[in-house]
Formats: sequence, structure tokens, C-alpha cells
Amino acid sequence: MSAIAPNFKLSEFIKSLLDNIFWIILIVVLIGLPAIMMILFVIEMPVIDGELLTPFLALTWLADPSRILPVVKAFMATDIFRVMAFPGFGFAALLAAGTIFVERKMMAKLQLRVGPFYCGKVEGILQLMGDGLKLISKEIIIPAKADKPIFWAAPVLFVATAAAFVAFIPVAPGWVVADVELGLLGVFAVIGFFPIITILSAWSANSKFPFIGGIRALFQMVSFEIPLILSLLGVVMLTGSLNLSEIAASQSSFPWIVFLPVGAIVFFITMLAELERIPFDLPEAESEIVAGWLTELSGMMYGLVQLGTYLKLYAFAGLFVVLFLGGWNGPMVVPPFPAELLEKGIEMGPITAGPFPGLPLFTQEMLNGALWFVLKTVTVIFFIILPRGVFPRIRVDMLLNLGWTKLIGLAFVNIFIALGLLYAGVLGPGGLQ
Amino acid sequence: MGTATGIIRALNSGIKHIALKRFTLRYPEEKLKFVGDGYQFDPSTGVGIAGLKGRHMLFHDHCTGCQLCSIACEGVAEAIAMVKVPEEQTQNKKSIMPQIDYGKCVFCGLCVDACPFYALYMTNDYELSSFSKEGLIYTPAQLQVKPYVAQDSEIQISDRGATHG
Amino acid sequence: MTNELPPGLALRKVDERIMTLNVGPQHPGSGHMRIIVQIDGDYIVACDPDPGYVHRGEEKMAEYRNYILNIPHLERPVIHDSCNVLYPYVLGVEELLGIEVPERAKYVRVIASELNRCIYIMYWLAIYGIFLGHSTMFMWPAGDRELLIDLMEKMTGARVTHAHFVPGGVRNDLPPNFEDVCLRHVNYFEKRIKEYAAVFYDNPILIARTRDTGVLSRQDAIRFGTTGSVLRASGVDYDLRKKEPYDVYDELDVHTNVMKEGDSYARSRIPWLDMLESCNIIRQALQKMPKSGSVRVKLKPNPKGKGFDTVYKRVESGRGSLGCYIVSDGKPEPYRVKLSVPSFRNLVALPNLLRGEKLGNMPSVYWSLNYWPVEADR
Amino acid sequence: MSSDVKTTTVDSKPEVKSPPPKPAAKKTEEKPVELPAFEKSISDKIIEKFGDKVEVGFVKEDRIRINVGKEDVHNVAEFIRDGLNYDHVESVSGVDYPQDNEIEVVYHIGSYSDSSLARQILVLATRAQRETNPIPGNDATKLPTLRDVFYSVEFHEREVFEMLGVFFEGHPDNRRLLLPEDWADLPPLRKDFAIKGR
Amino acid sequence: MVGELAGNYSTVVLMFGFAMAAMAPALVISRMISPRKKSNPVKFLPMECGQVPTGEGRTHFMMQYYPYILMFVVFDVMAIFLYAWGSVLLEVPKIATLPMLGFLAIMFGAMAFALYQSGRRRIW
Repeated sequence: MSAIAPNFKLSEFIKSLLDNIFWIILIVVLIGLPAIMMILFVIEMPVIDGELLTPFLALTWLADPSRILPVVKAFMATDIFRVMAFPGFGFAALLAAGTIFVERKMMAKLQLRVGPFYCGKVEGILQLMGDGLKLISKEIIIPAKADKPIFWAAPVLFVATAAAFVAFIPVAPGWVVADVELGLLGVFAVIGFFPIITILSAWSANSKFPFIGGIRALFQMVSFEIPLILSLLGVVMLTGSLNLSEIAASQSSFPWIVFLPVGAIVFFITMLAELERIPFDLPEAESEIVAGWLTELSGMMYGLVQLGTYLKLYAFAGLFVVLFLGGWNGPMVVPPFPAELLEKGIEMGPITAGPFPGLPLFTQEMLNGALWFVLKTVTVIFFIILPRGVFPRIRVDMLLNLGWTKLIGLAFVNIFIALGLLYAGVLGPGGLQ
Repeated sequence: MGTATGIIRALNSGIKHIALKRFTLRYPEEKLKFVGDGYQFDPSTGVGIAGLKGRHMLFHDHCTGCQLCSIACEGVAEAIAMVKVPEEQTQNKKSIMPQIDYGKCVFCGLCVDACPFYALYMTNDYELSSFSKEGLIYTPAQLQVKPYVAQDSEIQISDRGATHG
Repeated sequence: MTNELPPGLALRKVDERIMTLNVGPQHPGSGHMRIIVQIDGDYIVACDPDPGYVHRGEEKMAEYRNYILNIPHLERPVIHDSCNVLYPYVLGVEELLGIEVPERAKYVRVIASELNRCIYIMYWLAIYGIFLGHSTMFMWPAGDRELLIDLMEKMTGARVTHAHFVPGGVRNDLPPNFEDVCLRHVNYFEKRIKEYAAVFYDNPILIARTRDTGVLSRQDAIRFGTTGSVLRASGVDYDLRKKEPYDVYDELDVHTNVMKEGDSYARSRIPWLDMLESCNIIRQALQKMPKSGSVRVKLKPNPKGKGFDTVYKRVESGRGSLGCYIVSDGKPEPYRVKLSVPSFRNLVALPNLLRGEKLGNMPSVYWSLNYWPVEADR
Repeated sequence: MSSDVKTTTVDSKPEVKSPPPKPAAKKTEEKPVELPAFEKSISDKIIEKFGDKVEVGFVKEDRIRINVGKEDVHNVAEFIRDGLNYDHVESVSGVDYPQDNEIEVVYHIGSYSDSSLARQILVLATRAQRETNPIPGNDATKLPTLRDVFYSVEFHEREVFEMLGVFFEGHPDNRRLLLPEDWADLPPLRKDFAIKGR
Repeated sequence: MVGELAGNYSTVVLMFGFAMAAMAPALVISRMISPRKKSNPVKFLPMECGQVPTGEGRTHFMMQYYPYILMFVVFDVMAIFLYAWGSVLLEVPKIATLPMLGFLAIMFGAMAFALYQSGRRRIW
């Protein structure tokens, strides 16, 4: 045993776990319970059905679906649910985790190897969890002369900014965290934050390689922002709206990629660059500048940056789907909700449950929309992942040259295609849509 | 347009490979099959017999304790030391035999070439890892044991790529 | 020297913004060496290679061991090319001792040498791929190399460090049925490496990345004394298998691959073409090889040379011409063994090629020089 | 003073003993019939140009050895480059001869540009005085550098400097190359540097 | 589009805050359960490939592609300005497109000139 990990002692490990449990209990007892008491003392408890809500009543309701379902439904209508779970953070993090797993397995298959295999019995499906546990239990090393507050804050800010980006993506009709009129401009504003966080993290580490990597990231993200913005102008012109939900809804008959393939290609390439994915992963070019701006990050800080990266990947893929592939639009494939479940409930021999009056938590349109959206997003993610397997990294000057000459030129071509389509009457008020 | 064609060719080749078979040898479950029983040497012709240079095998009834293997190893890895063995082995008047430290051995097989009495061969066993340095030192008694090897995986080539079947 | 500095670098106070980067020894893009590069922004203004992190004194050790026992040591500098790095030493000892090698052994040596060349180049290619950020090009060669390693292991009994060539032939005969397996594996191997073209060699991004970077002109290639693929990529038709055929290379049809450009792309393409050529040579050798016969001359124990003598032998290894200078003073041990290794010779070109180059070109130029740090340090 | 000693050693070879190199050289010289013609013509050209400043070590198939004193080595090398079309140095090896109190530096010179010389290796050997207690760079163990003649010797000469302590005068960059920065022992390839336990 | 309240964007801020609140504990927990050994000060040196770091990490460092950043400052604003036109294109009369085309031409010309200049002087 000692040969494997000479400094590992089971007793110390158990002791550290017990210590943590002790501190958590202590904090909960000393701070959490008094806080709850104070809150209960201050706020007015709701009166439901003529009765004051007490903890006893609440527990009774938990057992009764006909009473708990409306509460769940009401909760689902709140912003908190949207932020935390469905179109917001939870959903995005789930898709991001799936992306990581699929990426590893797909790269492995393309490269004729196995990939994660042993963790979780079935083709390494629990590998991500294992990696997370490893990252969270690794020591975080802060370089000696680093600017500590910024260095600590940068990974968290990175995830938070990526999450703010996710907030704009509509998943199904009506299901979007921030349903704002100027959604597209909001997206641009949020994208503008990423280079700042990158350069802050790189600058605060006080090391050469992160510094060069941060500058490269700055150049890359900044110079690809103009092609990114210009390539989406065509869609906005055809739709006449900046609201992402409206843009998605406007593609009920044709996705815009049919009319604006040039813009889609330009946006896809700029997307790869903004995501720092191969062939544009210059800020992390490991053979030149060790790991770029991630060099000094260790342990969970690195893990957070990875999480942020994949959240960003999901958000960009979702943006591509919304803008060019028609968002949630697609043929209705989800069957309607069985009506007898509402009236009779489930009858399984002696046991009868229901009826469930408030049951369809999600409407048929919403399920169908989410299904199509996820399918399209996964396809786009596949095409984002694929270049990693077949392309080498390019160089800074090539990248800038590509962004500033070719892509901007193509973006202008795209604008004129959109104008031509509008004024030729193919699209627009008198045209197809 | 050459650029676009090249990019599409590369993407196509990548997608094509997703359908090919995996080539990885999943080692602890599959083990490669080797030629023969291990590297052996025929002193009469001076030519070896092909085989894997794995762990040695010592034939106690042939070993005379002449130290030639130890002398050969001195210039290479200094892995072989001659140790006293009990008197039961009749062939060996000096009652010394080689003991091999696999922490030092480089598996070059020159000791096998040096042995003129057909006493030292190599076998297909290569799984010698141990938790301690002492566990890597094989005494003459341990070297006498013929190792059990279950190695049956071979490279198989088909239209859908090569695999370790 | 070969690259002019960009004009802006001639600014007066340019020194103040020059950053010194230690690329190596613990760097994903350096190998076991250190390249001290001084960069001004994205441009390298000076480069100083600092090898020696894996210096083991093989030449000194060789003076203490006799001619046979040196064999496992002298193949250590390049374990992926261990047959070829041993080859000139074995040839030299044969000349010193006056040994005539059997015909079949010569063919076996040629097959082993060519297989080993492919194994080395696959490893090199894998690292070239990962240096350019192409992870697939790391995995494919590293996997397909297994086909040939399997052959070598059937042939010599070891997967990497073979210790197979000895003065007077090779150590063991081929295993039964080896010819068929070898042919099958080599044919499949050739099919596989041809597929690298679509993903790697014809990839427009790779071509744009490596074309016209690190250009080594023909005159400079000769002046720096470079060798192997670096030399042939600069338009010098020089391959020892053809120019100074050893063993049975004069009976085989060897084609030399030469490219004129002298840039990183040409330097990386030449080894790939060499591998295709090696497959041809192996097939020819398998056909022409005597089906039976001895493969090793029996030597006296502790052979010694005849008085004072020197010999210098060269072979074409996976990286280029590899020479071995042996001084014998009539004792069983060599008086002096000097390996003149191609990596060390190509290293001279590195500072000259990197000066004025972009930082992003550093890994591709460095590794396209076919540099193997362990070999250069010996 | 030290250079005087050296000159006598190499140039006037008959009287100074140096037992190892002599027999081999003599043997080849005594059988001129077997000498290959092309290689003989090259060595003759060098002899013709430099007379008895150079000594032909041996002429074998594809290999010619020229022994030369240290003050002539630069001129001979220039002639080899300009007059004989040899264009690069393949290897620079130092050999220590403690019994002669000399260190021999051997240049193996080849040619890429002349296809008739593709097989040929010209071995140019010169000798430097050996010090019993070497102070690399500051003692009499010095040779003129050939870097201005053959650029390719640059790293090789640096290696010989640190491995045997032969300082190459005129080399622009005579720094440590392979050995660790804190190496303070004898130059390791000298014969009096012994490996531990051997 | 007109008269939209800034409060509509509160959900974005909420999302941002939630992500921060959810992720900061990960760092805190990691800090709590991971080992912290201060025995070796070399560990805390910045990465320099195994060598002792020399020089400052934050230096005067000039990237040669600086003109692109300058161009970005100008053209990013212009690109966003195009959106004001693009989003109401369906409602405004067609004649309003002509000045926009002029604007596009000026922008394109200016960009081409800037690119030409930046390409001519490779280094600033």
C-alpha cells in the first residue's frame, strides 16, 4: 500500500471528512437555524384554504399530488426555476457535461482508441464525475506574486459570464430566462466580457506564459467579434427583430440557413474562434506557450474554467440553432398528454393514484420544441467538436488575417444577399414569410 | 476552392474513421500472443531461437555455476549475482547459481547467449511488477518455475480496420 | 541569418520589451532540451538551444566494455531507432575484426533496419502532430506503429530495445512464418499511412501553417552539415543507402525522396515518403532474401582487434546519416567510440532557422529538424 | 613554449615514439599497390600542395586520413574546402592519448555538393598538447577553430571543448553544451577520468 | 422594442449572480478538503519550464498585431450601428437603404485601407 501513495493515511482522510461535517453542522446550527427562525418570525405565513400554513400542513401536502402539483407548477413559472433549472443553469450544465463526455468518446473513436472506459462500468459514463472529484480534491496553488483577489475571482466570473450568456437562449416557445427585446445585442454585450476576464486572469498570475496566452486570447476574441456581429446582421434584417424568441419563431417554415448559408459559415467559424477550439485554440497552444492563460490555474479553478468553456459552447451552439436552424421549430413528434390520466389517474390493480388535475407540467408544444432544440444543438455541437479531430492549430497572424479579411468580406457578402432577397421580393412582407 | 476541398476531405476522412474498429489493446484483459516460448540460444550453432525476451528460466540440472552469465551481465546491467544454493542440486559442484534482479535487468538476453550449458532461457512472462525492490529479485528457486502465461490476443486485419482480436 | 528580421525590430529601444522564454526542459513543446528564445512580441529575435539534459556518457561507458557488451548500451541513445543507431557500430566492429557476414543475415538486418526506421518516423510524426495541435495525428501513428512493433517483437524478442545486431550477423533467425505476417502487416501499414494525407499532409490549414516557415536554403543545408530529411528537403539528393550502400542495399532498388522547398512542410513530408519507400524496400528484401542459411558467424568470446586501428562507418538512420568512429588499440574494449549523430548535426541549423520566425512556428520548425534530444546528448 | 613541443610531436613523426598510431599508418603505406586510385589522387593533391607539413595516415577505400600539425590545420582545411570540394564536417571527435601526452582531434569531412565525393570521408586529424591538470580554456590545450571554414563544426567543437578540454581559439561561442552547469571535475572523456567502480 | 424596461434584464443579472453563488462554494469546498502544504516555496513560483523564473511576468510586451485592436475600437461601434438600421429595415422605406449603402461603402473602404496599412507595416 505504501508504495502507491506513501503519504496517504486513511485515518487522516476520515478525520478530514469528519472535520468538514462538524464544521458544516456547526455553521448550520449556529447560523442557519436562527436565520430560519428569524425569517419565520418576520414574514407573514400565507393562509391557504382558510388555514394558516404550518410545517405540519406543508408536510401533508407533500404526500398529496393534487395539492403539490399546483405548487410545483407555480414554482416552475417563477424566474428562480428558470434560472436554476430548466432553460437556465441546470439544463445548460447538463448539456455541457454531456458534451464533455461525447467529445471524449467521439475523439477516441475517431482516433481508433477507446477513451474513458472503466469508470462507471458502461463505456466510462461516470468518468466526468470522477474527474470532478479529482479536481475538487486537488490543491489550489496560487503563484507567489499573483494578484490574489483577481486570480481567485476570474474562474468564477468566467462561469458566471457564460451563464449570463446562456440566459438569452430560448429553448422552447416562452421558455427563456431573459425574454428581452434587444436579446441579440445583449448577447454581444456578454461576449464582450470574455476577453476582459481572460486578460484579467492572465495578468494577475504574474507569469510569462499566461501573459502571452491572455494577449493572444484578447486578440483572437476581439478580432473575431466584428465578423461575428456582421454575420448576424443578415438574419436581423430578414426578421426585423432583435428578440431571439421572435427570430426563432420567424423560422417556422424555413430556417435562415437556407437563404444565408454564407452567414452561417462565417458565424460558425467565428464561433469556433470565440470558443478557443481547435483549430483556433491559440490561447492554449500547448506546444508554444505551455497551456496559455490556463497555465497557472490548478485544481478546481481549472475545473471551473472548463465548465465555463463548455457552458459557453452550449450557448453558442444554441445561438446558432436559434439564428440559423430555426430554433425549436420542427414537426410535432411528441404525443399529446393522455387525457384519461387527468380524469381517472393511474390504475394498477389494487393501487389507484390520482386523478392529477394539474398534471401536464409542460405543454405538448414546449416538449416538442425542447426536443427539437436539443436535437439541433447536439448536431451543432458535433460539428463544433469534429474539427478538433482533423485540423491542426493555426497561427496568430493567419488567424487575424482570416478574421479581418476573409470573414469580414464574406459577412458583407451575406448582408448583400439578405438585402437582395428582401428587395427581390423573395422574402419579407410580400414573399415567402 | 482547393482550400475548401481540402477541408471537406479532411472532415470526411475524420467522419469515416468513426466507423472503423478500435485498435487499442486493452491490456490487463487482453494480452498479446508471442512467438514461441521465449528467447533461447543454441550454443552449438551460435544462433538464437526467436522469442520474447521476458523473465528468465533457470534449469537447475544444467547449471554448473560457471558464472559466465554473471560476467556477461557485468558489462550491461549488473543484474545477475551468483548466490549459494542448497547442496541438493547434484549437477552443481560449486553450488552457486544466478540470482537476477529485475530492477536492473534490461532484457537484452546476452546472459542467455553466454550460457554454454543450455541452462538459462527466457520466457514469455513480462509481468514482473512488485511493490518492493526486494520483490524484483528472483532467487534460483523462483527462476526454476515455469511461468503460466495466458496470452492469446493477436493483431487481426480486416476491411474495417485492424484490431487486437 | 537565413531570415531577415522584420524592419521594426531595428528600433532603438527594442531591448526593453524583449522577453526571455525558457522553452524546456519541462515544456510540452521541447522534449528533453531547453531552447532559450528571446521574443519580441510574436517574433523570435534570438534562440539558443541548450541540450544536455539527458547526457549519459554512452561514449565513455563504451570504453569500459568489450565489443559485444557494448551493444545494449549503444542502442540506448535512440531506443525507437535502436537497430539503426547500433548499425554503424556493428559494421565498424566487423571491419575491425575482419568478419564476413552471411548473406541471409544481411537481409534480416536490412528488414529490421527498415522496420525500425518506420517505427521511429511514426513516433516522430506523432509528436509532430501534437506539436501542431493535431491530436488525431498523435493517436494514429502511435497506434499504427504497433503493427511494426509487433513485427519487431516477433523478430527480435523485444518491443523497443532490440539488441539484435551483433558483429557477425544477427542474434536469432526469423521465426517461422514470419514472411507472411510481415507482408500482411506492411501492406496494411502502407494503406494506413496513405490515409494520413487527407487529414494531415493535404490539410490546407497544415500547409498554410508550415509552408514557407523556417526555410533552409540548399547552400545553408550543406554549409550547416545537416543530414537526412532536413538535407533532402532542401534539394540535396544524398541518401547513404544509395550513395554508400552497406550490406545489401546495392542489390535493392532504393528511391530517394527529394524536395526543393526546404521549409517545414517539405521537411515533414520527406519522412512520410521515406516510410512508403521503406515499405517497398521491405517487400523487395523479403522477396530476395535467401530462404535458409546461417544468420550469425560464431565468434570467439571477447574478440579483439588487430593492433591500433580506426574505422568510421556510416548508415542512413531514421534521421539521417549516423556515423560511428571506433578507435581500437588491440584490447577487447574499444579505445574510443564516437557516435556522430544526425540530431546533433541538425541542431546547428535551429538558431539560424528560428531567428526572425514567429513564436507559433517554433514547434513546427524545431521538430521538423528531426531532432531527437536523447540522441544528441548521448 | 608549449606550442614548440607540439610541433615537434606531429610534424617530425619518425623520431617521436607514439606507439599506437604508427603501425597502422606504416602498414598501409608499405603496400601501395592496393591503394584505391581515386582516393590516392585526392591524398596526392594534398601532399602536392602542402608537402611534408601533412602526413597521410592511411588511404583505404572511401576513407583518407590526413594527419596535420595544429598550426597548419586551418590552411589544410581551407584547401580541402576550396580545392577539393569537401563542404561539411560530419563529426569532430577528440581522442585522448595520455601516453603521448597529446589529445587528438579528428574531423570527418564529407561532401554533399560533389557527387563523386559522396562516398568519401576525409579524416583530418590534428593534435593538441595535453595537460595533466587541465584548466579548460586557460591551459596550453588549444587548437585553432575550423568554424570559419566549416560552419558545421560549431556545436561539435563546443562538445570537444567540454568533453576533453580542448579550447578552440577563435570559436565565437565556446560555452558549455552538454554537461551540467556546475561540472567542476576533469573533462570526462579524458582517459584519467575514471568511472566509479571500474 | 421601444420603451423596454431595464428591469427586463434583471434575469440576466440573476443568472450571473446565481452562477457565482453556485460556483464559489466549489472553490471554497475544494480549498477545505484539498491538501495545503507550504513546505516547498518552489511550488509557488510561476511556471518557467522547470527553471528558476527570471524577469517579470508583467512586462512591457508588444504584440505586433496592434493595428487590429485599433481597428476593432472603431469598427465595432460601426458594426453595432448597422443593427439600428438592420432591425427596422422592413418598416422603413426602401429609399433609406441608399445612405446605408454609402455608409457600408465608407466602412468597407476604411477597413480595406486600415488592413492595407497594417499589412504593410508588419510591426508597430
